[in-house]
Amino acid sequence: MARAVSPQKKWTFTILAWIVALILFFPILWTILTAFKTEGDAILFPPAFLPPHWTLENFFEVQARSDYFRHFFNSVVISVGSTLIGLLVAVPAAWSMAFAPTRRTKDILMWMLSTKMMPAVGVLVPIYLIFKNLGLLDSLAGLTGILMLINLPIMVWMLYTYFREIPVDILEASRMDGAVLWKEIVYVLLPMAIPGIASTLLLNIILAWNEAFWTLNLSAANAAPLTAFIASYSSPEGLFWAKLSAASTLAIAPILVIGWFSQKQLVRGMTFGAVK
Amino acid sequence: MGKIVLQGVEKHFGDVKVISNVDLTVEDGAFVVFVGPSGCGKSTLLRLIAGLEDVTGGRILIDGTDVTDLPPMKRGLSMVFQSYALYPHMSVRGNIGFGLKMAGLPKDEIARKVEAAAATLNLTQYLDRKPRQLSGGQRQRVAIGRAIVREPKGFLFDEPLSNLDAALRVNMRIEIARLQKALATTAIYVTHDQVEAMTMADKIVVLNAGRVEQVGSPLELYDRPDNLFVAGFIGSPKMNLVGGRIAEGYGAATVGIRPEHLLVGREGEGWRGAISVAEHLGSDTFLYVDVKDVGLVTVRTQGEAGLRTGDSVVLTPDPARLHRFDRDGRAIRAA
Amino acid sequence: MGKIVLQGVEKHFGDVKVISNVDLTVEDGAFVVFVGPSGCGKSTLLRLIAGLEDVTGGRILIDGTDVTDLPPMKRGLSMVFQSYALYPHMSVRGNIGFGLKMAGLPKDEIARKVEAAAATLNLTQYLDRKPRQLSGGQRQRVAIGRAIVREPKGFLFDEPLSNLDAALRVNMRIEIARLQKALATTAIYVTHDQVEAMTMADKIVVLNAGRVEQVGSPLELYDRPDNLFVAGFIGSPKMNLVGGRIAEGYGAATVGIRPEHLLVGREGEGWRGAISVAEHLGSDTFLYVDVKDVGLVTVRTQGEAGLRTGDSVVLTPDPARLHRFDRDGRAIRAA
Amino acid sequence: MAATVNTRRLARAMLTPAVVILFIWMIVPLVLTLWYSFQNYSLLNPENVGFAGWSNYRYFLTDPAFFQAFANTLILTLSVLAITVVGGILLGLLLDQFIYGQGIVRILVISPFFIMPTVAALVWKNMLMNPNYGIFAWIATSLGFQPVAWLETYPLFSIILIVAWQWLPFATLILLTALQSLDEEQKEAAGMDGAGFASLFVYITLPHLARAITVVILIETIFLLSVFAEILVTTGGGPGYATTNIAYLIYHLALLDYDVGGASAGGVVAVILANIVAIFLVRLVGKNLEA
Amino acid sequence: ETTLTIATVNNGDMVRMQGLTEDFTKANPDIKLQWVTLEENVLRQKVTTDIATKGGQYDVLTIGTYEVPIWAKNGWLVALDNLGDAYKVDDLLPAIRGGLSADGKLYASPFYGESSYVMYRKDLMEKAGLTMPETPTWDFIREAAEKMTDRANGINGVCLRGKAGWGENMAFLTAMSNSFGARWFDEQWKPQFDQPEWKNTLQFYVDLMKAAGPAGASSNGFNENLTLFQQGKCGMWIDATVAGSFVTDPKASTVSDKVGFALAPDTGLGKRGNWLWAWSLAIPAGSQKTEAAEKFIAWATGPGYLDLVASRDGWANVPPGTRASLYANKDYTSAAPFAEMTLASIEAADPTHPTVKPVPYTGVQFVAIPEFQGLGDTVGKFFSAALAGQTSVDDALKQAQDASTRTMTRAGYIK
Ligand SMILES: Nc1ncnc2c1ncn2[C@@H]1O[C@H](COP(=O)(O)OP(=O)(O)OP(=O)(O)O)[C@@H](O)[C@H]1O
Ligand SMILES: Nc1ncnc2c1ncn2[C@@H]1O[C@H](COP(=O)(O)OP(=O)(O)OP(=O)(O)O)[C@@H](O)[C@H]1O
Ligand SMILES: [Mg+2]
Ligand SMILES: [Mg+2]
Repeated sequence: MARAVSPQKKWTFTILAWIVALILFFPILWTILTAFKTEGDAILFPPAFLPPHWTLENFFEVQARSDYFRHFFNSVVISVGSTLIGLLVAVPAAWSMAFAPTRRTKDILMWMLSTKMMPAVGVLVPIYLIFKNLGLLDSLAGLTGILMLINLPIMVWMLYTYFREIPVDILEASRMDGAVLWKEIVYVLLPMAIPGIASTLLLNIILAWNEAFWTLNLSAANAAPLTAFIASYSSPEGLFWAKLSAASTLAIAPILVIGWFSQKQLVRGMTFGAVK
Repeated sequence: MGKIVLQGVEKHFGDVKVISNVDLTVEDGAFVVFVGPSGCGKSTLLRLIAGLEDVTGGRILIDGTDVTDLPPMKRGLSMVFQSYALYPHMSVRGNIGFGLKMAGLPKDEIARKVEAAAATLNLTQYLDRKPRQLSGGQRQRVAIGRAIVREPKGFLFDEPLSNLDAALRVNMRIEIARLQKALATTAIYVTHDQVEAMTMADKIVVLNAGRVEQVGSPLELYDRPDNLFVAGFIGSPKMNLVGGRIAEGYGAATVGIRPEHLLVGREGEGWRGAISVAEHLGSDTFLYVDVKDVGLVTVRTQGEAGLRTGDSVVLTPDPARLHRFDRDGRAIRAA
Repeated sequence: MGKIVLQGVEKHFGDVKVISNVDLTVEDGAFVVFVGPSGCGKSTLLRLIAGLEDVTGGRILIDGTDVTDLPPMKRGLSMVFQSYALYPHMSVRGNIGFGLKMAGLPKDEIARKVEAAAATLNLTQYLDRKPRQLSGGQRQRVAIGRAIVREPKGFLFDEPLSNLDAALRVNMRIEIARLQKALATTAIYVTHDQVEAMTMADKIVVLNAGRVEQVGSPLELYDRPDNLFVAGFIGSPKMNLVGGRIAEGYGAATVGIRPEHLLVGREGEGWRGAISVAEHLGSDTFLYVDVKDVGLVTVRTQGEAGLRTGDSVVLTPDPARLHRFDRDGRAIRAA
Repeated sequence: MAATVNTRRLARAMLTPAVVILFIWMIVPLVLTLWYSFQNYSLLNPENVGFAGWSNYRYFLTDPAFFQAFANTLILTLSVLAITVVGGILLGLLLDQFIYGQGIVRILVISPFFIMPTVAALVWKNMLMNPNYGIFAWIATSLGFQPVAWLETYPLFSIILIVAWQWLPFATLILLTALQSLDEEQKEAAGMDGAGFASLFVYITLPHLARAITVVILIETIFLLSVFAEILVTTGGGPGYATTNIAYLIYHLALLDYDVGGASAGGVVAVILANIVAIFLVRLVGKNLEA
Repeated sequence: ETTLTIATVNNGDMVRMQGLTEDFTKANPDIKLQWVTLEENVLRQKVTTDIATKGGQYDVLTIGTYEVPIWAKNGWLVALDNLGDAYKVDDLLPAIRGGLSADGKLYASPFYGESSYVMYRKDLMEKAGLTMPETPTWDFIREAAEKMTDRANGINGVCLRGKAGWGENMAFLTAMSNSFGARWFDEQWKPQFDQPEWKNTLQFYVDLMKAAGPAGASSNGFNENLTLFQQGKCGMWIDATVAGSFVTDPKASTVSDKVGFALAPDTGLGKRGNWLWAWSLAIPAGSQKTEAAEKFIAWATGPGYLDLVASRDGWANVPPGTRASLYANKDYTSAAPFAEMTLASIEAADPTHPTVKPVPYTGVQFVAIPEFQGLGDTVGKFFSAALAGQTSVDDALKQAQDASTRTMTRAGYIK
């Protein structure tokens, strides 16, 4: 489309963009590189950019010390689980707000967001007691539930904005074709909103994956996710940089990989809706 | 199957009365066209019949059953949306077959019916494409296919051809008319295209500001409009309407004469005026003649009349084709 | 001011050649209409002239200056987009005045000009509304207002009336033509509407697959099409094209006769056939007559001819109005 | 908009589960918090329990740190919002251009959002900002400057920088996608109208982004009001109260003092303040949500 | 079969224990061990929440000398009377044992103990023309620090904790204040920050750091200083004895062969500026698995464990600071150059009488009352602000005094 961009401009933008991108990415790159250094090399000054002695020792040690895969499994279960259950609740809610709005729809949306404003530390003790009494402490079910609850407002919000971009008359067409509500949602709405749903899913998985307050405080041994894994490497006595970096690399790797793979989807998804 | 009756139907949006007290009977198997100016409520009325909106007052009967409170899927009608509203994620096959799938038909029966419909609409080779891979005309045909495959009690068409170019429009118009006759299904068709309305309808319903102005066959409306609104609305170019002394001469408050019913001469009795604009279409010429006491009068002559802007001409109305209206705009009929 | 010249203009999208070697001169103050089937390159050509796309080859001159490499804002043209492309967050006033503001005019002068343009277009009472609060026709007029207020060297219109209903279309058509004459600004106008093309153009450019097929005044094209493509494209209903033995009888590979140039009789010499469909428009009747050896022939008769489906008729072509084409589709002209 | 009685009835039924569970999720802790906020209840001192009247509120609100914490919360939130929105727009504009390796660049820019807050804070504190062996110090010394002790000299600014780094990708992502949905023809029309790059941005692009900016602001605000992991890891709220915000103050009460009563009072106050901010925000940007 | 859930802190010795689990489970096939290893702050907040709400998630807790007396008083811990003969309770160092006992009963068994001492660079000391005495005074430290400082070459005379936090700068400063004759509270629980002893302490600290401390000291904690020292950027460092093994480890330290040790400094008032801490294992009251937990604790903190580690990883890696017998062991003292000084430091601390003037509390570098965590954190912020130069020493002390009065009043200590 439109007029061609001059090569000079292309290169200017390319160089500028790469510089900015590398600066923003640098702390992560540094973490990843540090994971392959020895503890001594990790704190060299002036810093050694590439590991002077490449080593996988940190990774082995981390795995030997705390079972990465168990934490990984727990993280996957609670973040994916909470996101899927959240979707189950959020899709109908977003459907009604997008396609049958009332005067109060905007208020309900704002109210939903405001439920996220309660500072988590302030309610830790009450929630802990409730969890204890329900036998949910240190259980995947409990963590899944609480993550679902704290992310639900954002999920409803995003889905709502995506759904609003979908032409109502296609849904009406399905009603004329004899589709009852759940069929309308399953066969028509959801497939059309796939990009939006994908980005909502991803965002929620990221938020759930990185949620560190509840997952840390409500889990012990059985349900501990990767946030607890990380917490066992930050600031022990002694040098810990390389090990922390290795643990961090392991903890963010899955989400980074998912993020990278779905980057296109994410961008397309948001283009499709969110914010026009 | 498929008699649709509206009894005193009303629709308000908030304070705005969009449809007021419409009574209408659409006979089984009839092809009824709704026409009217933009915003007069055509689409709204169609959506009320479909069940996509609630009526504010009145009842809707289909084959004698009161369906006023039934949701769309229970009314047994199918609809072609102005915007097609195809399912973008389904193939043509999926789009056409969706209604049948919802009705729970067995797979092979769906396949058979979809293929039959596709054959009728010349879509067979596109069955596996997605809507975005189709041209406008093909999409249109898919929308129609989706409506016909279900063999519903009635079709509702909302300006289905408005997005097509002239050539495609003519073809589709003929095809739809043929199909509707073949299936003998009741059809309600909304359009703002004069030619479509005149050529397709058994009956035309002229709407204005949410009211029915006149119901009748195309030629009835053309030849005997009930009132000034219908007279002005049906026919293109528009009927010339003249008031004042000339109308009084005919014993009416207003007289109307269609552009094609004015004879043009150089000399003689009649309305004398100068041609202010002449539009040459090749097949016809539209003359806009400035007549004293009357204003700009449109005249349609066949072919190239050899007349040019500025020429002085005399217009003679065909008295048999003259329409007379009283002070309230109602037609005065010879007893 | 405003002579636009294209010299050997070419445009490729990747491997696809969308415009091939177009030479064209648009005289200062002329009204030129581009017509052609969908996808033939009309919009692309317009966008090349506007500077919204780069040419692949050739040059574009405006008033003798080579503008080929100038960006849009330096070419001094204004454009009405097919989709209006109004600024959704600005009021009508803001939309119309935006170009003037960009040109750095003082506030009060902008206000004056915007109000004058709005008055011309009957938009005065909507000046403070946002585009989404306007009906289609009003939006269209805002888009036109935005183009005219700047008094550019030339107007570019891309199917500006395609989204309007019949009545509005006729009004706007007349208004645009009037304005263009009053301002004496060069205009290039893309449309697929026959009536618009015939009535508005000083010159029509017929495009086909990126090439210019013929350039001429509307009646030239109607009366003397250069080739089969133009013959078939100009005129509605479409010219009847007949090949085979009948054409040979006229010393041609194909002969063409327009529906309005066929005489219909019950008896006599000519092409005998049966009416398969009759469409009554009130003012005219279109007959589709099934003629042996020829196929379906379209005939247009005035008024209600009293003919019905199934009647047997004889069609006599007007020999003076017959068009003859050779094997390559080129017109054979009497020397 | 089509909403028949049938659909509306269905709609209400479909909205109910979300509203009900969110309501429970809101009301149960809220009621408990309210209840505790009027109790003397310290986890570590089980004997001293009983009705406390307003004393918890008095204690919280008269905390010498309270006003500074409130101010810090606002400064932190607003600064990060400003940085991420402005930066997000600029980055969005940049990434919207033709760039060689666009996909990779985008991934790199988005990545910081994937990092856990604790890890991000640790990395910044020790690997970047440390005045003795951090990268910034190394850059400074290489350029012949005295290294800056970021967390000591500009503590709040440092926290803002870290948090902004984490949220910039989110803003960029949303704004970039919004930019991509800007109608090409509108830009062309403005070009025909004679708008240059700056005018195009001010009059066309920015208004188009209004809704996206609103979404960014609302979602970020929620998270920014409760930032505390980053503070805990880097400065522990100090030096002085320089980096103590409301969330950290409550953390202090709840998990250092184990003063459930005081923390609950703090929680109630925070909810009230957050809602005031929210109402203010909705006034400010809410109308962008419509239409 | 019983499963024990053990909450531990992520320190090296604890992590090593985790690796040796097999030795225990082989001997006790009916007991399974499940580890929850966490960073100190997170561990404390989880364990405290759990025990206070009787959540019952953990069977063995790792807690410090700060928690033990408070929790024991609340009746939250099981007294450890049944650890068996092999445990040899009398072998525990008296200072450590005292810190973990209440009413004469042991409530937590020390896993490793530590104090603090001076670590210094022998080469730099020599260059400065000084010799470190075994028992330095603060004045000597100041003189040495100033002489060693060579900022152009990135050498700071002394590295001390500055990061706000009750376990960070306040641990150091409280211990230091003891040697200056200061105390947190008088016998009536009245805060003492308005007294000259505190002013002396803080002024000395701030001046010293200004003259000879590293840049950005107010955000340095144990780890930051450790790194600095290992990088050769500190002439002296006064911190936990456990650091001795890190700074002498040639794999991590660039100065491993140049480190000397000395007791924490004093001012001649009879108390030194060293602290006492022990990470210890305890059993929450109400646990259903007390018996198994006791077995585990006896194994993990008994003398046999030291031998086990020694046989596996060498004597240098044995958890230090809990048993007298260890320091009597020649193998150990020769493998650990810092051993002697560690023992001396531990013995120089007295948690039950930490200060020169009498006080109503126990604890060397902390005050063993529940309010201390929060209060210590707040005061720590003021002091770190003073260090950063953002407030004056006087203002910082005044703020500390006000905050302490406020807290103690609310908690009901001050009537
Ligand atoms: N949801 C609504 N709320 C308020 N007014 C509405 C609503 N929907 C339609 N209207 C109004 O109802 C009137 C009739 O609308 P309708 O769509 O039926 O017109 P139409 O006859 O189909 O026009 P067109 O030919 O332009 O499609 C219009 O004036 C419109 O503004
Ligand atoms: N960016 C593009 N890349 C590739 N092909 C293109 C592009 N833009 C247009 N085309 C092709 O160029 C041809 C001409 O397009 P153009 O839009 O000029 O047609 P048009 O004559 O305006 O048709 P219509 O009447 O449907 O508007 C079409 O076949 C179209 O598919
Ligand atoms: Mg309509
Ligand atoms: Mg086009």
